[in-house]
Amino acid sequence: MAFFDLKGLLSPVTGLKQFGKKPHTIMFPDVAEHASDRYRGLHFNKLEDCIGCGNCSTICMNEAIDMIQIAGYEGKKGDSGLRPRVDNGRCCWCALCVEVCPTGSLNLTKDYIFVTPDANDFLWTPGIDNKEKGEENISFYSDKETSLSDYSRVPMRELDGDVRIQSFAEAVLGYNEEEARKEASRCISCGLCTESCPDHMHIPEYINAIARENDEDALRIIYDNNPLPEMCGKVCTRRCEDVCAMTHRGDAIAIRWLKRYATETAKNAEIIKEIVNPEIKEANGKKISIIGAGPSGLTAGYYLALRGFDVTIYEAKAKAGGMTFYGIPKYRLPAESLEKQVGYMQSIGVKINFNTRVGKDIDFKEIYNNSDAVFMGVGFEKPWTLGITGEDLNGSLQAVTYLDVINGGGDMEIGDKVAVIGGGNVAIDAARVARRKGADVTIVYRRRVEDMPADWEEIEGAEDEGVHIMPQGIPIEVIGDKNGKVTGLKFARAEMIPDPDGGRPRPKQIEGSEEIMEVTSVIGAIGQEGDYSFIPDDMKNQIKIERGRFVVDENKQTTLPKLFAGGDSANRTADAISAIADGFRAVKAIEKMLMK
Amino acid sequence: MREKTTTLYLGPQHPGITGNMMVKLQVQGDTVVKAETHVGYLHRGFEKLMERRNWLQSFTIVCRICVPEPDPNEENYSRAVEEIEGREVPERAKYIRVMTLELARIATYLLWYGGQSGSAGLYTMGQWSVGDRNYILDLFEDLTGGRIYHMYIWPGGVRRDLPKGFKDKALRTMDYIEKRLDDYDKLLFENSIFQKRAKGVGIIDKKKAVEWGVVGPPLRGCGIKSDVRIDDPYEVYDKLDFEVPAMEGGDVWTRALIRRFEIRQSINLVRQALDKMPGGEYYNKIPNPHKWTIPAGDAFVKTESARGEFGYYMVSDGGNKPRRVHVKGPAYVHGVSLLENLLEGENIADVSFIMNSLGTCPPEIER
Amino acid sequence: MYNDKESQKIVDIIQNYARKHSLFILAYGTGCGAIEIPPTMTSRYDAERFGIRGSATPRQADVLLITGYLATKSLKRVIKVYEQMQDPKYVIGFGSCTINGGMYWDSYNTINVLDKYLPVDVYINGCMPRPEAVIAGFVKLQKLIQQGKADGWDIYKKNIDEYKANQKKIITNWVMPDFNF
Amino acid sequence: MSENKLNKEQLLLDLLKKKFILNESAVRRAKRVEVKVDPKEIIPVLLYAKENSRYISFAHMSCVDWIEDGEFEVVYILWNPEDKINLFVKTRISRDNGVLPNIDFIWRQANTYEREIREMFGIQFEGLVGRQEFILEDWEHMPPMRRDFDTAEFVKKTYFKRPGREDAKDVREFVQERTDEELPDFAKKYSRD
Amino acid sequence: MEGIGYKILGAVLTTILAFVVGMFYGGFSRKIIARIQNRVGPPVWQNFLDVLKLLFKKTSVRYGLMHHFAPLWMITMSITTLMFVPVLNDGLFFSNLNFSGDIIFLLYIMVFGSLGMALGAGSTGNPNSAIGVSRGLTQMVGFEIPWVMALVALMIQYKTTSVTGLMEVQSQSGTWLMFSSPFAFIAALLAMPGMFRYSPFDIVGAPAELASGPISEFGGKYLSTMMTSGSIFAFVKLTLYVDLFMGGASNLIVLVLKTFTLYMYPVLWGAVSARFRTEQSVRYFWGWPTFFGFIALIYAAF
Repeated sequence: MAFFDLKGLLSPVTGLKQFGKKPHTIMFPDVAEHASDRYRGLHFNKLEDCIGCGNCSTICMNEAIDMIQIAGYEGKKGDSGLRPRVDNGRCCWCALCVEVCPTGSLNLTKDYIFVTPDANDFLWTPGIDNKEKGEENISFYSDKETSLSDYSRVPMRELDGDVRIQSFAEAVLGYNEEEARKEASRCISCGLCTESCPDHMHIPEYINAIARENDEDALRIIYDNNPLPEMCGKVCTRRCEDVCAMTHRGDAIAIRWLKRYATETAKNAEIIKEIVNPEIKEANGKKISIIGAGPSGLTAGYYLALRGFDVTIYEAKAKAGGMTFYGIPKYRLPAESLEKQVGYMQSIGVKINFNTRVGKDIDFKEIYNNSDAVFMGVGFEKPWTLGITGEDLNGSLQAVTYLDVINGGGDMEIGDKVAVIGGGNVAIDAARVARRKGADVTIVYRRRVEDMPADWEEIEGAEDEGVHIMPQGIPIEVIGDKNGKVTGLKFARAEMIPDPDGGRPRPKQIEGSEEIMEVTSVIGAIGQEGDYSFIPDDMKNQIKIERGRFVVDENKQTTLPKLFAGGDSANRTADAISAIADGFRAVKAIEKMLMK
Repeated sequence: MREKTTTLYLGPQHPGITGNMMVKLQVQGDTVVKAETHVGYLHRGFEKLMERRNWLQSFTIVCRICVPEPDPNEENYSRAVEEIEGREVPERAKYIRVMTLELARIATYLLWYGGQSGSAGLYTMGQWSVGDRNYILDLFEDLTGGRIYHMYIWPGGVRRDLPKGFKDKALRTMDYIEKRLDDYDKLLFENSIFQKRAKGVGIIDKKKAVEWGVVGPPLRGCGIKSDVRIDDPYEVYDKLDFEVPAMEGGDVWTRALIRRFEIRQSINLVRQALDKMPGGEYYNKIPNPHKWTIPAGDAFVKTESARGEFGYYMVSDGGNKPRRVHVKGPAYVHGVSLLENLLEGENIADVSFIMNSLGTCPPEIER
Repeated sequence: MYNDKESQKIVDIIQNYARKHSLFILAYGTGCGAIEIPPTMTSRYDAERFGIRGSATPRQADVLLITGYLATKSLKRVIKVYEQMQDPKYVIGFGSCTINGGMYWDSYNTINVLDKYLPVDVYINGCMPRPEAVIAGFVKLQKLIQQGKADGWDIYKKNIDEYKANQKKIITNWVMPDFNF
Repeated sequence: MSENKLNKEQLLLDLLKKKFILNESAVRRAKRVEVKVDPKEIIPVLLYAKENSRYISFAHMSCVDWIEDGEFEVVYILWNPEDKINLFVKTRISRDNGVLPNIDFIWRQANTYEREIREMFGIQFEGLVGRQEFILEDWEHMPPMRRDFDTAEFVKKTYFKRPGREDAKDVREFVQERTDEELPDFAKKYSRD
Repeated sequence: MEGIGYKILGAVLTTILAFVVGMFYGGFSRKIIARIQNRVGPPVWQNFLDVLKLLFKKTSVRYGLMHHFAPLWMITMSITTLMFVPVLNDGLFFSNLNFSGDIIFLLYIMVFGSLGMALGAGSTGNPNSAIGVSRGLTQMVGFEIPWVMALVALMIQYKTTSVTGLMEVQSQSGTWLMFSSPFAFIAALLAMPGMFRYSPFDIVGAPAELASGPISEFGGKYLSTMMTSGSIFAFVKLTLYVDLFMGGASNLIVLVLKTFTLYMYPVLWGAVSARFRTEQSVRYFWGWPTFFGFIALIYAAF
């Protein structure tokens, strides 16, 4: 130690010069509080964007977020109607809730001062309690890029368009295991999809089972309320995907493909039976007859059989599946797939009488009287006609008939240039089948492409395969030659007129725009209707039918107590999954009615 | 002749204790004859809680293990997960991580300036340095959205890219802090009274340092060149230019000098990291956190924090939650048995002085 | 001297004014929140502007800051410290942990709801509350003191049995006197 | 290329293999060697590593509860500052009455780790001195870091919860109610938690 | 009669003056230190609020008689000391009770307050207090030596043992004693921070080690009394220094100017210096200050 350390004494004294400097103290609260542009403060929820998926609540390890009902938000399909309420006695400002919010409605703001003597104040609802200046204060948000939700779907492998048209081989190849796990792991398990599924399948659970590498459990969960899952996995209209939480910023989870993956892991009916291994109740002696082995009839048959009923299905055709067999082309739904599923049903005791047309081969009244309950899933068989001149010409045919023949194993001469009229799935199916038969196909549709009711995947698939689509074309006349053979289609161009009532725009013919397209066949695909001639007239009076459909209550019960109906002939949505849902609901009602 | 021994409880409520712990001292006059550390006042059972939280949720909890310097925890956690899972981290993220860690080091050293001088009665130093530390925290706020708990470094990269204008602001702040460090030197390091207090107090010799597993600045203060950043380089430390100081002495004064050198070096490292930072991705996205599983395996990762080596031992059983995360902070070796040993024979006045110089931080002892 | 209401009111006003502007906080960092106390007390935010200063011993302190979670081992000491403080005394709860457990809500070693064990006058929310929020909390406390509403110490005395029962539920080995005032 | 790099690691492993009975051993990656030994071999292996292989630094010591196997796995991690290699020495003991040797005469700081493991897992170390209570105080229950100690259950029993949050709904159940969906019991484990 | 009444009134006024000035000095010093520390600091009247608040605090601790007695003792001693220190040069009003030989009395009585505190602190049973007291007494031994030496030197040099005597010396010669006997002044000046217990000599109540040291167990009214006594005592000490070395003051403004300037010295030094350990501070006092004390004695003797 130095004897006298002058420097050590004087150096610190230089610190006194700070006296002359202005203090850098922030004079809060005289000046407003500061927060950076990325500050993680209190929450703000854009209530209109929020879908109440509860993902924020789930990721919160502190259980700080409750989902509660709020007046004014009733909930609809794709929106649970619940909104997050934050307990700031738990929140740790980690903002994981923001990072996982699939819609981006939940954000953090620059506000952070929350001081109160009453601890109960800390339970508050973002978006309501800070409505005034919450939104402009948003500082920490998560956009599509930073979000922890994975918004891009694992792409589905498909055959190329030019390969596809060579045969009726299945166009979509399905996920392999790795792809399925990856896709399944995108799901946030909110379960909002279940509401828009007519059958309310347990979607989050089976996707979760796939994600956890337990495909057998997934299959078991799927079979809980859908006996034709493989069919659904291939051709379902998948309303679930329309409301998927992921659609708000990206691609919906490929629920359909995941279902398909899970069901395809069971290679044949025996394996399905082994995996699902359903509990079959003891026979209870009640006899149920089902008319039509379409999706609704098969569903009703399967679940009734499981519940111990004696079930007989009467099917007019040689194969089960109804429209799904005869209406859907084989490149979408191979026959073996359906046979596998039907085979499984038969193996647990569902009896199907094929080639038995009710009303012809067997009397409806007889069935009705001999059964404890009757379920009708007869569907729509009779196609609508176009209602234009020349429709009866040779070469003018209906899509349903055409598909029926092709799917039944037959063939039909259509020539090499085909016009398909209509924009639904049936039209596309017919077009793509015709394409596979070597024809040059043009789809003529009254409205725009985006108005087509068919699945966008189908439309794209058709385009890939070289199907031409002519939107805004109104067919006027089918032109034939002197032999009565179709030679062309006269049509007019249409312009879109906005609907005064706010509906979708309507096509209006442009005067003088008529053209003639040279074709060898015209396939009409503008809809079908039911054929209820099998019901005797005296009974028909007792059954209420409106607009071509049986009127049923929520139990699928017609006005005759013993008679239930489902499927296309009873509901307006007219797709396979609704039919399955009808069947399932009818089963519950029948069980309730008979097993009191 | 035996003097009467008094028992003195230093803490848990005591202004001189770093954090919430207790040192039970047996004193004779002003001299400590026996010291016993009592910890557990901050025990939260993090490791148990992590068993209940999934891989992402656990990430938010680790930063709470060390309050003054949370980033090495995040870094360790992320790196352990990445090692088990084999997840790649983009180059840019690595640079951002290094910058964050060095900023955290600067902030911690500034807090240390306050603690060390405060325990020596020089409160002005603390007012300056802790006040100036806010400028670093402002940077953190801009970068991460949080002042203290950043929750920024996460498995796969960092949470957000640098905000606009961050580089300029960071460089300006670095210049400011560097200028202020000269003031600090004059007030603290050239202060004869502080020198008198610090020299020859709390001496750890080389042999003892190895035997007791001393880490960080105290180890380098014993003349051993040891720094995880050099020994087992992580992120991009091997691409940056810096040197590890080592000085003989082993007393509080040497440790202070080491820190004084390192804070300047950290400023330099921040500049380097900002300068060399490449463009591109900053984040290798993790899958949906609800369904994120990590293959079975274990990893031990180390990070050099401001107070020494932070180690994480992590075990995964293949599920969506960690099987075990065991945290070892520098205070774990410094704050319990070494402190007890070191305090014996020292003056009561030097107890908190020595604790500060070792960087004792109870939350990481008991977690 | 004069026992009428008017003069009592004036005394109250003076008394509350003095109390409000001179808050000695006990230097006891019980949890992570303690990390934001130094910035609050030092030059950038400078809480001393409000007459807030640290006090080393409970005897001289007015405000007990529970800076976050309380481990059961700490709780015992905090209760002791609280009871050593002289009336009137105030408790400020920092962060989520004091309100409903915060992020340690499922930890076996931390209490969840502070006001079951100690009366809390003001809660400052945050994890951790940043200095501005801490100052806002103090300002709120000052307001309450001026209005005479910060009476946690009084409530504690009145409901001592309930508090003690709750405390003893956690602290199994109760070696200190039941209460020391 | 990586073959050459792992030379030092392999060398160490060969040395240890020659000297001791190793249950399992591997060079996991660069800078990381792992050996598994019986509990009684712990002290010889550690001493050998310290004295003969310059593993002078005791980096970490940890314990993992493998409740499925009924065993605790205790890991000693050593660090060689010259070769820059981490050596993991793992050993397994029974969960019920496992006893391990005390190693704090080799490295002094091991004392802290052992005290913590003793308290948190209930493993006894032969001849370990130091207060029994390290972190916890008046703890009368199962050592908390054991897997079968349910902290959430314990909290529910011991501490309070602020009321007012009972009206919270589970989104999945709420939608289910609205749609009459009946979720079979076996599927419930796949519902989100 | 009138004389006594006048005296009593003067004494009361002096006490109030000392209290107010002392308090404001405390407030100013906090403000100035705050500015050095780059911050705004509390209002200058903050100390009044602190004292007032502490006065309103309820007290529930009882450690026996000495505990009660210590603060009273301290304030009594402060006021008593004040009574023997002439505040103004020749103002009748503030000259109070001085008599020949009062320097020796002052030397004695100035220690007395600390002793009272020591007794009170000892009775609380708090180990921090006990250690603080022993440190305080040790340190007192330290700074008392140069301080006493300086005063003795003055007394020898000017052959008077009263403060007024020394003041007269200064007013007659026109030179302040700090110039005429510089060594004594240096010794006294170097010992002064010890008397104020500001850093670097604040080990007695060093919060980082001993909580508040001797006053650990004193709160509320006790602390309030102690703070009052402390500010009076600070004023006394400053006035005494001014009286002895800086020629006293002819009016209050000069007094305030002189004392405040003097006061800044321990305050500013305290702001930028670290704390000595007990033995270090004793070593300091027995080093240069004592050396200058010796020189002063030698200078005075010859």
